[in-house]
Amino acid sequence: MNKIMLFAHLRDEAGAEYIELQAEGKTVADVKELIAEKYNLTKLDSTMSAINEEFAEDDEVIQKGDIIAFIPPVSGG
Amino acid sequence: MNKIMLFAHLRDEAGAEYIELQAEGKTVADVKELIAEKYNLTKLDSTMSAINEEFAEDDEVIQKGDIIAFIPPVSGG
Amino acid sequence: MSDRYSRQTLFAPIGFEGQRMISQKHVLLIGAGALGSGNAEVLARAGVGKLTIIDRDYVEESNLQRQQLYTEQDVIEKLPKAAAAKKRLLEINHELNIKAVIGDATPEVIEDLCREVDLILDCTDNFETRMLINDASQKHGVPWIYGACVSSYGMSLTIIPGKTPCLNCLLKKIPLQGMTCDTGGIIGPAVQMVIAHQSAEALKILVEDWEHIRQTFVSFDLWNNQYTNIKISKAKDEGCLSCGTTRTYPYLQSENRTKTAVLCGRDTVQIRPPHDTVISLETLSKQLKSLGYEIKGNPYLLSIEMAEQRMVLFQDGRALIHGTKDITHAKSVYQRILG
Amino acid sequence: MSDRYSRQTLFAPIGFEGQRMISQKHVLLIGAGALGSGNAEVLARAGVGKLTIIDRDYVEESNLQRQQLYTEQDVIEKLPKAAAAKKRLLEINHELNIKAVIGDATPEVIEDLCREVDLILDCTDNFETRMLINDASQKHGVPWIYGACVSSYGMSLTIIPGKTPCLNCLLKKIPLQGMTCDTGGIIGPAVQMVIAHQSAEALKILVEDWEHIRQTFVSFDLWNNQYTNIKISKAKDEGCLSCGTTRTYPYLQSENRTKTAVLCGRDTVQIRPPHDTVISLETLSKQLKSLGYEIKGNPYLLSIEMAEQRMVLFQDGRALIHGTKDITHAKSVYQRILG
Repeated sequence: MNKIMLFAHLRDEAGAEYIELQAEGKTVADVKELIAEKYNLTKLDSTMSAINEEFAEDDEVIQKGDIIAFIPPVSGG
Repeated sequence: MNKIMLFAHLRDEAGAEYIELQAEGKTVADVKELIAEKYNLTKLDSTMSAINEEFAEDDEVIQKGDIIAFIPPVSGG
Repeated sequence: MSDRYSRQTLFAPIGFEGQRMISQKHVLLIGAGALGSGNAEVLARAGVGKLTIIDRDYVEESNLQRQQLYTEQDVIEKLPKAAAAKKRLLEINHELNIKAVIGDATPEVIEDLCREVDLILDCTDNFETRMLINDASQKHGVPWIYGACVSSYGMSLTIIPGKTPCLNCLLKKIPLQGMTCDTGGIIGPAVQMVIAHQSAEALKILVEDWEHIRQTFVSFDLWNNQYTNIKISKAKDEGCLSCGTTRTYPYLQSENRTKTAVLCGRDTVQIRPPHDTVISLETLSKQLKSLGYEIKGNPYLLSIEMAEQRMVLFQDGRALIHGTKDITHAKSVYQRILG
Repeated sequence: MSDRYSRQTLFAPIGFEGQRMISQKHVLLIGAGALGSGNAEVLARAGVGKLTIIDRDYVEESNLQRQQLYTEQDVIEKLPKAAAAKKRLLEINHELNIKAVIGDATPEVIEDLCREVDLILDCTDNFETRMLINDASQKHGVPWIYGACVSSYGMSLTIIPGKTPCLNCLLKKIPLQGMTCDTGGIIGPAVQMVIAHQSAEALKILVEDWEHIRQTFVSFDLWNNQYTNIKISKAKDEGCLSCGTTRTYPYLQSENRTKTAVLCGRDTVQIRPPHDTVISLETLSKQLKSLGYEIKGNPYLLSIEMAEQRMVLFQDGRALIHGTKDITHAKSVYQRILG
């Protein structure tokens, strides 16, 4: 299983700080699509992604036990 | 080996963010004594200790791989 | 005032030499809202040599909850933020050299200033200006510090040309509808937290302590007790048009900027985003309604009633701001909602 | 001012109901230095019902580098900090009910106020007062929030009687010579960071959102990019004399407090710590010399020249403060060096 950490509006939309998912072998983009559908998460296309606290591109492949984080950039200031 | 994280004046005195030490089986108090001598660290008696990000008493025994942190409380405000 | 900086020179990584450097540096602050006023105060108290502050808005009642340089009197006088900030900063530190620029942070204004500043602090409320700062920073070799917050959530990133990835490496394109304080609300502590991170990095840059620069994208949620550092060195993209091997600085080009036009004979400004886009009117409508805005709409457009203006927003991001002929103000209204 | 808190009521965990609660709460701020002035400003802007601010000092030039409510004019007028803070806070929010108490935070003063306040914010510079706050908090069932900073380092802990461990559980005794801003220096961003944490927790307590209270001891170093959360639930000690099953509230007892006495016929105050202690005069002397103090000494005592006083410090922690008859001021001088 993989832990998917959610921040900002994604956290509010999912109603949870993280979700668990079998993501091994999938790409970051796959996971985005999957959770967008399952949890009705929005604006994932402009959300930054990290694997194990390191920045990750959309085509990166997830390994067993990896922790993924989705961090939506915000505008306010 | 165990990693000993140092904060505030301890970090300055040791000249390093952390030190590595074989601390398995030793108590927190033992480690304090050891590093006080070896690195000339001061005021360790009033320093808070944590093992693996959890508060630890002086008599707690350190296990293999545990990460210890010494956090000196400061007064300024 | 010889004792003034004693507690700061006592701090070894600054010391007397660092203090001398701080006093000779020029910082450009873009935006004098919550982050702008807070960062300006920290830097003014720290004794920075010169501050240039750009802002296009005036002080409003709803600003007082979190924008730390302003008072009720500034609201009554409808003072421009840059001017109100300057007034208060000089009461704090009369030795400071402060330049208040009341207006829009256009490519021309920013590029001009890049020739004389040592650091740009991003305190804006929209990504268009941030991407513009990012390009200008790379073109002129000036470090900048991204900061943003909404609700109890915030983030920051330090960008040093030639050393770190840039914001365009990380985001690739301008995020549409990034959450703003006008759509998600904001609490003062989240503002303070971003200011703490931005101003700490600013001091490191001013004393040229490059090895202590934070190498991560930091984000936090104070209400939910989250704090995360993402390592970003891998994100550096040699194909990036802002900082890669072949650079076009896309966000300095006018075709990549929001277009505005006053509509003849009508008290209306038209705003067009630079690229084709599809806004989810349904989602936005729900969001704005829950915030108390009066919204009418159909599948093609939303009509949003505001205090002094009415905004009609089309699905492709085009908008009409009724009730003003002031382009800068209209853009400000638009970006407050759409980020 | 109906629009004033709109961005805060938009934040769902506060909302209109939370705003109403905030406006009916009374917060006691102990200390109006860097943390005190900053927290006061956040809470004033957030619309807290009543603020009581206790401080024994007046505004000095060296405060301006980081204490955000004060101006050069306050230094010239040598205004007491509590009074200067009140003046500025009313310019920001005239609806606020602010009580300024100019004097020492004694057990009597704090216990009296505990009967009417909803929260105590620790903004002091010494552990004696903190332990006193800790005991009063437990005795009267009032939450308090510890905060402290020095150099680029800081920490905070939220203490809810009956729910979390207390500071006495964690520290067991008063740390001697905790680093202070006068011995370690301090940068503004570290102050802002502690304020962000304290004021966020304060808002949670004011809106009674107990489940979001941070359950960790947080500490950070902004210059060295460290941030750590230590879980503390295990630290709850049933034998603790402040919060355990048998309580004596030791720090409310006069025998556990610093003793002061004006020496007859001499412009001198004597200060005695409550317990036998051994101060490393050699270490302290080195530290103070590197800070530019003029120090003389022998193995038994140090003589420290200050701007307006001379302090003679003995190995057992006893001190003579020459050049003043003001007990409160003398204690302030002593605790600034010894914490």
